[in-house]
Amino acid sequence: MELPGVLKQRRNQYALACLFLVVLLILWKPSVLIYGVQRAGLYAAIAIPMALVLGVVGILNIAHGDFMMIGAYLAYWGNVLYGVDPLVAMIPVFVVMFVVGAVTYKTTIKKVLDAPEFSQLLLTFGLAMILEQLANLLWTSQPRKLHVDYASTSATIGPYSFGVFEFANAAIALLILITLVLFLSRTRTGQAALAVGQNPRGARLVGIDVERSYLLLFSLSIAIVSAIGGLFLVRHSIFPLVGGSYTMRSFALIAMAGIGNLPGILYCSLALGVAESLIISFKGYGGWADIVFFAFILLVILIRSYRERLT
Amino acid sequence: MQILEIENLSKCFGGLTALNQVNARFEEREIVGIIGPNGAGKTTFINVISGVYPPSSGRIIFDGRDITKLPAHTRCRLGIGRTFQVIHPLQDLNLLQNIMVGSLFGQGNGLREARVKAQEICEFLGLDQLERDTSQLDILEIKKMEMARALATHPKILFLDEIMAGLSADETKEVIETIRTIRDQGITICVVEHVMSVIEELTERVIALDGGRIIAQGQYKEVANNPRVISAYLGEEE
Amino acid sequence: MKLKYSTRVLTLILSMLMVAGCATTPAKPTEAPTATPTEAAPIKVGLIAALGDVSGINGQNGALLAEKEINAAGGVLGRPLKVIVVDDEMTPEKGAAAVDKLATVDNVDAFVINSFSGVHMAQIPALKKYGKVTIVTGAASHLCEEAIGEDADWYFHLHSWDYMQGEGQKAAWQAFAEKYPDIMFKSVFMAYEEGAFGTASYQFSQKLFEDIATLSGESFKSAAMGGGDYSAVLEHAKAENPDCFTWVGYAADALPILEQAKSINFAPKFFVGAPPGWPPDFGESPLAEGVIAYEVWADALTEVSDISKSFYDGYVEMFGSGPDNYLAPLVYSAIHILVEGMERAGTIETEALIAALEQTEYKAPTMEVITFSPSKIISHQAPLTPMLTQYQGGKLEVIYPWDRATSELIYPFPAWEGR
Amino acid sequence: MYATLALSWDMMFRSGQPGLSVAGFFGLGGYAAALSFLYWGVNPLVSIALGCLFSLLVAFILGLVILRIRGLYFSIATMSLSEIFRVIVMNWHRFTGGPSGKALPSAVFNGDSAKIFWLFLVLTLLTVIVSEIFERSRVHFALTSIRNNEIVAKSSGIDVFKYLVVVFALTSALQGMIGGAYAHSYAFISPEGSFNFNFVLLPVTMALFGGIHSTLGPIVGAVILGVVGEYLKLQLPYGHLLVYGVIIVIVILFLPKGIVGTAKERLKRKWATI
Repeated sequence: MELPGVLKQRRNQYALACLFLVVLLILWKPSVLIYGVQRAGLYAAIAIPMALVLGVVGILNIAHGDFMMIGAYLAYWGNVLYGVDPLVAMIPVFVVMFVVGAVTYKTTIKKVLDAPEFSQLLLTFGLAMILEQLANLLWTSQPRKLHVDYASTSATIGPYSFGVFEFANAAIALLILITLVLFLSRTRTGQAALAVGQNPRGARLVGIDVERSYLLLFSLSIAIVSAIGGLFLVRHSIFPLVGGSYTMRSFALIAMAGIGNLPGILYCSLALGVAESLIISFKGYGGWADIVFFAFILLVILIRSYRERLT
Repeated sequence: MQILEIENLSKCFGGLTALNQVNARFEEREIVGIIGPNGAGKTTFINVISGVYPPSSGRIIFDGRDITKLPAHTRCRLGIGRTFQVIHPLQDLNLLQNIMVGSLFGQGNGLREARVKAQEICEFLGLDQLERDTSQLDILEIKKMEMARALATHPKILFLDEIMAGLSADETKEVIETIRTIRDQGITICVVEHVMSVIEELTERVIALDGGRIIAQGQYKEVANNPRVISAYLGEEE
Repeated sequence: MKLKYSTRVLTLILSMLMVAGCATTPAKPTEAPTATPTEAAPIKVGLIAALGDVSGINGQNGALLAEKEINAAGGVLGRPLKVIVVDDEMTPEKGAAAVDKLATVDNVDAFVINSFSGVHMAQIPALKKYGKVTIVTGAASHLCEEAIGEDADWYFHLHSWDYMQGEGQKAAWQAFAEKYPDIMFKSVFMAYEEGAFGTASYQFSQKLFEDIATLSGESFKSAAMGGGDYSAVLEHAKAENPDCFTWVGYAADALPILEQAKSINFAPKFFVGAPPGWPPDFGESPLAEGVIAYEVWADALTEVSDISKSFYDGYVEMFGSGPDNYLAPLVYSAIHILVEGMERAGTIETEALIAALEQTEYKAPTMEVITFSPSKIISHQAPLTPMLTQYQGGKLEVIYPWDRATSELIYPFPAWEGR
Repeated sequence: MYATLALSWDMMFRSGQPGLSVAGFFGLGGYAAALSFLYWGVNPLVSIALGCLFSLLVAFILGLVILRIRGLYFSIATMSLSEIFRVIVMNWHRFTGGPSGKALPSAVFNGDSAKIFWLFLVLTLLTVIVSEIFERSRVHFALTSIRNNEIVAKSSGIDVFKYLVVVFALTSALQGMIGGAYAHSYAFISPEGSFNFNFVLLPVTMALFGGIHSTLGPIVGAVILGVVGEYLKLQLPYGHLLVYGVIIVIVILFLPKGIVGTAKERLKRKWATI
């Protein structure tokens, strides 16, 4: 469907306004933009695979962040035992966790697809608990951190020095997004999966193997988020409960972008990341960053719901 | 006397105009039919009148009162009752309880009164075994239940959205009789139907919609022979 | 028919609640077992710790080691010692329930409590109710001290209160200033985690450091709480260019904060960390070199003290590796102090035991001689002097106090280039 | 205590709206009760009622704004509110004690755990009674209709918004009440302790475990999970939470409607075959 001209115009206006703000920020506090983008990259990278499962399979995976934690531990041990670089480890982790995701799907998720929404939620909550406790038993609550030289690579522009590694977060988030969008729109399997997400019954009627699509997407999501664990490990300490807060954040981001809107997550992460960085860049206001995060989300959801009511 | 008057009613969804400057009047104790091809705006018409959607422009006057800005539940209490095209049983309530909902909230009855009232309506409609779950009902019973729930709100005007769909010929006949009886109790009826024979048999006046506009109005015979109506339907079949 | 059903449901609920109530209400303390102790009946000490956390595990290990040593040496008052451990699950209500369970079901003779402040707060009402001798090795919040009040003579605190930690640190810095006159210690920037732990530390340091240095600070969200971005705090610190940068957070913050400091090229002359424990692999990072830590325990102590060495060797023998943090020697000491007190009193009668514990002069593996004296509110506080330690060559060396020092201070903090 | 939270959550969920603000109102009520006791010397029991009222008021006002939102978005919105409460409390040092929290001079009933237990039992009973009143009055019809189909509910004369706001305010008030009692029973309140996400996850788990949309389900869930949890802890000091998780997963796989729901269905089937 062709977009009506008014909306297009308004979009342009928004874009212009954003650009203006960005320029202002660069002039005023360049570090805010840098850190904001870095922050946003991580948020988006973790939220996108979750959105995939929520949007297509329709399951809110509470264990999402915990899979990342497991992935990070795998990368950690890969490094400690075999000297594998955590970024390289992302590949084997992806493969291993794809299988783990598939097994998880086959043994548990598949059986609750027809159950009420909240039973599914509880199931993944149980899974989250199992993963966290398993990690705690195996590896204790002691936080672990790898040291890799490139983690603190820095760049200097004029008087500013800043870390550049975390741009990798943003790059990877973008990469994941583009790959996924291409996968969903260009390949047969992807298109099938998308169709399943929109209308499972209809998809079944036209001969799409819904089961297989679900299995594929769930495993893919687990594999991606686990692989991100390797990336996460480079700059963060890991411990059994590390994933929980990212699950919550991802969920919030998805709600803000709207369920099923993958690119929207990127914009929302950016907006939130920059806004948060802006708040904490004022000395003494760091404690309020969380309010910005949640108030922003609340506002977006509210505005959207009111706008929907008006039409 | 007029019960419902609609002036220049329009409804847009984004860029799509579902209703375009519709004017209509409903007399008391009248049975009116609304016809039109799929997507003509029939269900939107009911939704806007019953308050599910706010109109984009225009006025709705019910029983001498402007209800354009009132929410759905208030309209219901004032006396606008309706059923739904897609059946919507409240699956966690049983048959009787489904009907009680209408009486409890539409009429503001207490639990005991509502129960009595619901039982009366069931008797009138020929529903029995009232403790059954809605999943155990057949299609006729569900349609009757929907009607009963609407009736229990004690409406002055009742909108029936494709109530005959999926019913056998005998069942249709039975429902037509029931609708007449309801009218005889003083309730204005507006039926949206696809089945032309039903419209012909039941209604006193027909409104034909296409593309959100009223294209014809009047006796069934006139409307059915109206070239615009015929082309609208033919256009659909192509 | 319908009514009957719902009444039945309601009765069912009620009866279930009653049953649940009986299960959770503590049974009346049974006095029979202790009233006539037989020769073999063990003396029981209840330990409450967070077993889901490394601090609790270490505390438990310390207690088990002490138990083994004491029983090997013939037990207490001719009876064996038994340590009963209950997990507080790091939640207040479970921590409080643990007190009730140990006091009534197990009928312990004394408590050793290794819970965090938030959990400990909830335990205090229950502890007051039983009034048994209690040695607390966790809980630094001054709020706990306020909640305990001055009347609780059965309460022995074997951990610094939050306001005391700063005092020790200040003393250490003053000693340094005397010994090395060319050291600059005039301005301090404190990055503290935004929770109770960090905020309290900052508030008390603010008052304490007034006369020796200018102190400013800012909070950050600890990685342990889902944060982990220190960029803004570090930028602000860098802008102020302090002589000493101190961060008060958790182990999970340790390496990331260094990495981010390096990436913005922020290298103050002192880089100090004050987490409750360090990550096990911290020393292995080249970034750790020169980082100063306030510590109560360091493995290096084994080089200067036989007591420390025997504790460390015993620990390694029993658990395969050395203690991860100071709570192991602390709980270990608590059990020993308790047992020595019982021996001195010749009984486990509360009053006599309290009197005996007041006489405590225990040489702990932390090289501290532990005695109890009044603090701001409570009457039995063991003052612990924090050591200043520094990571040197991948190892944590003690640099202050002088009698425990294993190495000399490296000053200033080495530059980031080349590591 | 968890039984009450579980039940109050379920009462809101009967309208189909999955709120995640249990911890928020729990904490809010706790703070209102503790601070009114601390600053104005209000009797502890009265202050618990105050906590309840305060939560009611706040929930009512916020409900007016956010109850236009539905489903998962409602979850996020309520969760955000909880977090916002927490951050405000944490940053309002002078009044709330900031992150360290506030200690009360003494626990209610001087910490007599038997009396505290009875207090909680009374509060639980109160919640059960409210829940039963809901179940047996028009509220039950309203909430069930809204959950099943909001448009049908509206068109049948139900003031959906009014019911949602009232129920949201009432259930939040119950949560605030329990929060107040909790603060008083341990004589302590802190943001990390009171706004803990556990106070959302555990009650929700219990309600779903026992069976939703009834009075009995959440209570049964809370009691069973509570007892199982304690038992496991005695048996396995280390891995008990792991086993707990496994149990949750298994129950969901085999009893998708919760314990009470499944039991009811079994009974019904039996009846049908006879």
